[in-house]
Amino acid sequence: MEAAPPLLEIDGLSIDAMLADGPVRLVDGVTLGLRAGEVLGLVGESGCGKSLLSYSILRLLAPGLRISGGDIRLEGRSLATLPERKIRAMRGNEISMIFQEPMTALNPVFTIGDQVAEVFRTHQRLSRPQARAKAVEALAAVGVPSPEIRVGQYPADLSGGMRQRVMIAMALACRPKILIADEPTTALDTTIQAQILELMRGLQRNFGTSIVFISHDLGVVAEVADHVAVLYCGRVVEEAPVAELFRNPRHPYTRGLMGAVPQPDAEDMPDVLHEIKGNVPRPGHLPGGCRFHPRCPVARDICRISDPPRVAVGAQHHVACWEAADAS
Amino acid sequence: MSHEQLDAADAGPAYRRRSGPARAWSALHALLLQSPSAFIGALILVLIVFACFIVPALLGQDGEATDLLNTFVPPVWQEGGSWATPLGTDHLGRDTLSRILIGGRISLTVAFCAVAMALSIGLVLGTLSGFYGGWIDSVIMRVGDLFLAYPFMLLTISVIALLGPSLTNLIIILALADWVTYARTVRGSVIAVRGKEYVRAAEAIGTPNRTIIRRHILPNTIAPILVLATVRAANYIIWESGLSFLGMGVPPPTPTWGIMLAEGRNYILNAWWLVTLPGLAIMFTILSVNLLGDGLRDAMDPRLKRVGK
Amino acid sequence: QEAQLIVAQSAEPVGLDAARNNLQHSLNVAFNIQDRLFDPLEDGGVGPGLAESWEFTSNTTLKVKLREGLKFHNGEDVDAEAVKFSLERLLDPAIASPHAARMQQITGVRIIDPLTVEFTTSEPFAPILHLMSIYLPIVPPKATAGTDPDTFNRHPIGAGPYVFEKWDRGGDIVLKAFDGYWAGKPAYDRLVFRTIPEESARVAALLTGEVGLVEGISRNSQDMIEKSGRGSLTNSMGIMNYIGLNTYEKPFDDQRVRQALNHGINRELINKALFGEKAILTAGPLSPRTFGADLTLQPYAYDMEKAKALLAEAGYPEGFSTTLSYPTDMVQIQEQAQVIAADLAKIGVKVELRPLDRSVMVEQYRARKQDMYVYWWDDNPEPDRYAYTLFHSNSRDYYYKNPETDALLAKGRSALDRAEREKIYQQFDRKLYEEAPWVYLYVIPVAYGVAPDVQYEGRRDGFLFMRFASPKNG
Amino acid sequence: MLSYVLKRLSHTLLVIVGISIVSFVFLQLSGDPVGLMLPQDATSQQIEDLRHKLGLDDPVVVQYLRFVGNALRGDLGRSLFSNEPVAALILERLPATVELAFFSMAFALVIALPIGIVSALKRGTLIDTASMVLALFGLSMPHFWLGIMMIMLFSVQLGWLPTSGRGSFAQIIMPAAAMGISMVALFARLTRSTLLEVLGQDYVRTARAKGLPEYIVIGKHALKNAMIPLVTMIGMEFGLLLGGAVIIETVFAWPGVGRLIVQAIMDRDYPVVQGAVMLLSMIFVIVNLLVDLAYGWLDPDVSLRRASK
Amino acid sequence: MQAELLRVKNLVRRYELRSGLFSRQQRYIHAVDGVSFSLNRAETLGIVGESGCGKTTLSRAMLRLVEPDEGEIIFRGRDIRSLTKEELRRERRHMQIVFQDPFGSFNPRMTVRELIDEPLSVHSRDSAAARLERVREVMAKVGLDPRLCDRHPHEFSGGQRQRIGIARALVLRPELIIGDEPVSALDVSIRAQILNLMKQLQEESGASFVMVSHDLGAIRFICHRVAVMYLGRVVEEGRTEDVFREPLHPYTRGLIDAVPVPRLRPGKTRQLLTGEIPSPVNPPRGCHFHPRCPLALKQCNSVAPAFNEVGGGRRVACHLFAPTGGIDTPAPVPVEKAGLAGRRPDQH
Ligand SMILES: Nc1ncnc2c1ncn2[C@@H]1O[C@H](COP(=O)(O)OP(=O)(O)OP(=O)(O)O)[C@@H](O)[C@H]1O
Ligand SMILES: Nc1ncnc2c1ncn2[C@@H]1O[C@H](COP(=O)(O)OP(=O)(O)OP(=O)(O)O)[C@@H](O)[C@H]1O
Ligand SMILES: [Mg+2]
Ligand SMILES: [Mg+2]
Ligand code: NI
Repeated sequence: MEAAPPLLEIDGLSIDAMLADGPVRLVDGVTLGLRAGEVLGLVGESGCGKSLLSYSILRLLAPGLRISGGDIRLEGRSLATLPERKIRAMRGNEISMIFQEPMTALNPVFTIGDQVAEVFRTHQRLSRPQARAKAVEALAAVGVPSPEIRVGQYPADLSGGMRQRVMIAMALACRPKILIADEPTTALDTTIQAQILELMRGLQRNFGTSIVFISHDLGVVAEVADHVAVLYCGRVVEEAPVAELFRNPRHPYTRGLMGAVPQPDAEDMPDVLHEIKGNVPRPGHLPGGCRFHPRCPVARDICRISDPPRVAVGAQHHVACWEAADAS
Repeated sequence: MSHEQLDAADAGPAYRRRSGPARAWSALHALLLQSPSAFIGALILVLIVFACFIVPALLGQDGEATDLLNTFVPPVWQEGGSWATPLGTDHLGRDTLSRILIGGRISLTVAFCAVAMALSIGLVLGTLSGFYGGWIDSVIMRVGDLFLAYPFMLLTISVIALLGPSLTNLIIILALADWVTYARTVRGSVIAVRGKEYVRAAEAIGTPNRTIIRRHILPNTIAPILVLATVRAANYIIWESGLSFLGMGVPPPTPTWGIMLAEGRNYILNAWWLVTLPGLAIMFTILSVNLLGDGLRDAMDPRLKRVGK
Repeated sequence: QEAQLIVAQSAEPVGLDAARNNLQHSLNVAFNIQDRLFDPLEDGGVGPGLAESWEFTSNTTLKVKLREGLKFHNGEDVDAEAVKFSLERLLDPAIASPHAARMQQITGVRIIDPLTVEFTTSEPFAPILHLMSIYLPIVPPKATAGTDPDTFNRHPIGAGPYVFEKWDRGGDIVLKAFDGYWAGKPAYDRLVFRTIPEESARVAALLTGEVGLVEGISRNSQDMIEKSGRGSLTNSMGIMNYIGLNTYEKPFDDQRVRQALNHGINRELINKALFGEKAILTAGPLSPRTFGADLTLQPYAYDMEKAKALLAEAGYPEGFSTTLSYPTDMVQIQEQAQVIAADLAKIGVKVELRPLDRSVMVEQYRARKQDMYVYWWDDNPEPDRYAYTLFHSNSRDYYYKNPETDALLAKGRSALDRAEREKIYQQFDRKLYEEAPWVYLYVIPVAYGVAPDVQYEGRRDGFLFMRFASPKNG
Repeated sequence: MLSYVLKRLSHTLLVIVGISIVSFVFLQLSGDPVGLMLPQDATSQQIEDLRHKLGLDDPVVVQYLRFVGNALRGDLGRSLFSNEPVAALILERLPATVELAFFSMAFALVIALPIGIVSALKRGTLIDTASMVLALFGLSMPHFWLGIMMIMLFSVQLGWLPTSGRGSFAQIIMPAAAMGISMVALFARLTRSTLLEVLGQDYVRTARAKGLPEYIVIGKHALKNAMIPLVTMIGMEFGLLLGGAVIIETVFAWPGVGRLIVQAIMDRDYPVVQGAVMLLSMIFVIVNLLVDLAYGWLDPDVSLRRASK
Repeated sequence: MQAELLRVKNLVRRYELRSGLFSRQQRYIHAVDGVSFSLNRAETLGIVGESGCGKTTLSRAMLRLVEPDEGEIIFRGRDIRSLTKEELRRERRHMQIVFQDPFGSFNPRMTVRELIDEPLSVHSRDSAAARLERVREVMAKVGLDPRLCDRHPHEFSGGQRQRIGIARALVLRPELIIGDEPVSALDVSIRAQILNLMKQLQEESGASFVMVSHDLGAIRFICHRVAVMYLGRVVEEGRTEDVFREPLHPYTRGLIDAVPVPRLRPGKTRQLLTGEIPSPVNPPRGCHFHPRCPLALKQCNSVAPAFNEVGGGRRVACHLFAPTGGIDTPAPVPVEKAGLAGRRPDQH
């Protein structure tokens, strides 16, 4: 049922950290696709490589990290081999990004207006006043009240939610094809989070922006995403359209995550939460075989020895688990 | 045994608790890995300390013996040099080598004692200031401002003029002029540590203040202070030489590197070794101390760690 | 083309009025602006200055005749009126002249005619000519009286060879030649005094040709200048070093101990090693170049055995411990002190060195807190100038007192006959040679460096009378 | 902001009062100037008279209050030696001092900033190590020694620059360089470490994600933030330069305040020392006040941050 | 043994702000602004609210880790605020706190044993051996291997560290344990472990718990009763089940509605709150919530609503539920009936 080719393809991407005592693999053979106008949700616990994945798309990996395998393609063009100049022209223009921490992601010593206008000045080569006017428009578009005043303010004068709106305005300034949102609501209050999620949904609806939406909260991802990929220790363990995933989670980890979170609006509360035992292993100290096996309630011998293959278990539903592999 | 405990147990040798010298050695080893330049610095420093503190004792020299019949003997590799005085002699016929070694002992002692003294004052006042805040803090910090604003050179010169030049006075002055730097740093890190959750936790438990300072605050402020101390120690060696230049350092005949430079400067053209050699000694020492300090700083600064933790 | 001479000194003058300044660096400049009645000569005598001639009309009166037609820089006449004014001003407590004390013996000054004055002294006073040749600058009465003394100190006027032009504090003092000077306009049109405190920098400035004359160069730099071929040395001024002893206290109250110390220092070797044998060893309190020194005296010989024997005789067979203070503002003294301490250690006298800041040194000296101390005096041709000051109990009794010496010094002052006077001082010299209240050291040479294109002979008193300088080869 | 400024001003005032007391006490302790003012053969009556005339026989408190009262009227007294007004003496030399401080600072920054930036960007490479070691060399050479060496090389040997004095631009090069070189290491290392810290900040990543060219990311976003601690340091060092240039002033015969004061201390010229210390510390405090206000421009968040400190 | 362990009455804590540019008067942040509640033995009280509403300040003020400005804290029948420093220090053994940050709340230089032992060494006279025994016992209880007791905290994972924190709180067998967001720094998969552990320990030990969190799910899972805070004040309090099933205060309602809803559960109506949380320095007059309230009445912007009992142990601070209301105060009616649900903000 694969219709049009995806807008953005991540193909077997691996990322290594170059440590003193050798490279450590942090992201391992991730394959994902983002179709035009779609919201792709990425969930996973802290440290599973979500951010690295998103940075690698824009080639913003920190020094000491490098892409050690695989490819990233935008409309068929490989981004991994693009010269620095070209990729720079693409950043903030065709692909933009929002980060988790609205408090620190804005430069404290420049005004909001300056920082938003910078995007126009860089990519559209507008003059200073033109860029400023556009900045006001962009802020208004994301629901910042009285944007003419805000442009003259510094980030410190704004609340977290407001700053995140500024970040979004900045990211959307050039109407990018793809917006990568790396945990855009994690640092925000629940009521503000709901507002921002609403805004993101509006973007997708109104502009058809394709979004990669990253979160560690399955609930949040489920609210905005069309398609969800679950990451564990640098690997995609399950991937499916959102409804399918919730109806029919196939990976024990996915099932565990769903059961582990008490739902405040659930009809009744269990006495004991379903827990995933053990801890997330540290990169470089991963268990052999299936990475999840030490914590897996249904682990078998093969899980300890051998990596499960990625298998399709339904329309656009893929799982990497021996149980599912055997079943199909 | 549950799996998570297995994890911790398997975490690898680096995590295993060690004791005593093994631990010190592994710290050194870690330093070497973390920052080779710091290691080199430490190595040179150890060599210098050994040379200055052990060697002259072995040779039984004090660097003060004059020999007017053999003045301006060049180093041994130059024409007219002699093995009796491998690095030559000065205008009073004193042996340059033993003077450099003894001088190093004095210079290093001055630096070390001044650091120790300034650090103790700074540690006590900075801790009080940072921990108790309020008027104690205000008083200490205002006094500190005063010391900062009082031109250091003038302070030094006034005190020396007052007390006369001597090794002890020199140390006192350096400490007096510089305690503020330590106090401010200590205060800063005490305030930072004091704001840490684990200090709150100790308070919540009902741990008395004294215990909190001793057990929680001091151990966690000492690291940045040590880094500061290394760098300042290097400065003191330079300052000492500056004071000697103005005739306000350690009184002769005791040699210090500063005095040797100051005395030797008049012979730059006809006896180059008199100023060049102690100059090199200063340079190497300061270089190594700074390398060590920088390395320690980098090694202790989690932000600069190569491994994102 | 204007000829300019730049003179580098090691310290900046405090003020430029010779009547109110005492330090050599100040007087060096001031003397070029303000002239005196007489010119001091190298043998302790005086030559004519603003005065053309003079004579003692009695034991206590001196008549002085001025040159005719001389003007001050501001156009006032140099006349008897001016001389009287200048002396009275010097003695006026209001201007607190440091020289006033030295002129106390002058009790009167009388104008005989516009060009003749007569001085009266309270008693016969031999050093009067010499003192006036240095300490009594003649200043224009109207301008001086009409100016605030401090302003005058910064903008002095006189009848000297150079006219004051400007003084940038910390920087240059600029003078220009005075057409109306009695000995004719000096050779250099402009004279600049510059302060360069650091010796190496001073020497460097001479070697690069930036300055024409440098003051204050140590023995080592002297070698360097000579070797470089980019400068030469003037005749030396002398600095007479000595070690004072506190003869009021043990162990220095014993003459044998004092003599032992005199025997215990190897002056020859020090001279050779530190001064290239250019220093003059002294036997007694008077420098061999000073008028009245007994040249037959031989310096105490270096003799460790004798020194030890003398110490044992005095009851110190094992020697003793003591301190040696010295001021830090002269490098050479520091070096000597170290060597001296080493020498004395060999005869069992353990000396702790106490380098003192100049002012502390003075304070402790006055408070009689020193056991042994190194000090110096310049190698002045006139014996009264320092001998009276240092050894007469009227002026000081800090460390030594002896009625016999007092009597000799008083006699030396009032003996107007030169030959008789010489005998008195020789007697004094011998007396103190025996008594040894000091450890006698040497007169060390302090030369000036001169650029190749400058012609200048130095003076023993060290004063820079720059009218004697002239460009070479042109 | 205003209240912050007022508070800072009141601190400043407090410090200045403190300084006046300290310097007064110091000089009281350090001895009597009268002996030095009179010739060696002065009588004790003369000494007494002079003491009385100068008011030195009044009680200490009276002397202090007299000093403060006069100072408030802009009269810092007169030099005991030259009898000139202290304020004039100092102000006469201040321009030279400020000029030297300014040029050495400029020299240090012109060299240090590029070194710091390059080594931060090339962290851990040979360039980083080499430039830092190079900067350290500057730190390990005593001022006077460096100065003399420069004179020997650039004036005597090469004949490029005049040895000393003030007046032309050529004359300021060597003193400024000799003094600046020791600050190069300080500034370069600070630049490096703050820049490294800033480069790890989220907003730098944001700037890159916006597609800004690297020179804007570093030159605009990173540098402005990195300037903040640098400006503090510059303020402090500038203050030190004003009072601490004695040695350089001595070597290069630079007619600055430092030498004036040292001479005054040696001469026990109370009023000059006191006045100069007051003036210098006032300048120090004011410079630092200005630095703090400069934060307002660099860091819009400053008043907030201070308030929460 | 009386049932009530802790009663907080009208607790106030202000933070002073440096005064502004021209203002002479001192300005304050009213971080906790007149909070009252009580806690029975063996009961768990949840305190929820958004960032900056004063949860942390409240939990610390209860233990006098920050000094309250006003109010009473009756703990075990004594007013904590009247204790001297030394008495308070001794009283601390009965009340313990678990911190949010499992990384920052341990001195990195101490071993796990030293950490857990610290309260014992401060408060008990037991021998070192007896204390060690107790440490091991508690470690085992919270699911840590006692053999790891000589390790340093950085050698443990976040979840394990939070277990250390709990062990440290439990080791003195306190009667009151306060958890300030004890799970919000933990990974989703670990969070469940700790929540289960805390619930189990609370039931076993019979201690009372105060659990502070912004995580509604966690609160609902663990707590018997819950208090909802908004800008320093409690706006609603009641049994957890009641509050979640039928939130009365419009803010509580908005808070619950803000919980993200997976798309597969469509049709559920939600009421998104608009606007930002106002600054606590300058809170709105009257009811703090009124500028964001979809149901605000006339008097809401001038009169602060009283904190009224509305039956069933439930209290609400809202004019909509004032018991004997003024003219336009509706009677306390269930929310659905009031037609609240499904209203859009723009209709208001
Ligand atoms: N510069 C780096 N050098 C080495 N390791 C790194 C670096 N940056 C990240 N890592 C490691 O890579 C792993 C994945 O990091 P990443 O930031 O992608 O996680 P994440 O899924 O975004 O987690 P979170 O939810 O905490 O943001 C982590 O274990 C982290 O420690
Ligand atoms: N030490 C302090 N000084 C000044 N204001 C403070 C201080 N501590 C807290 N505040 C302020 O008091 C208010 C309440 O803070 P508190 O930390 O109690 O909130 P919280 O509900 O715990 O928030 P969070 O969910 O962010 O932890 C906040 O506005 C905060 O800025
Ligand atoms: Mg992340
Ligand atoms: Mg909190
Ligand atoms: Ni197990």
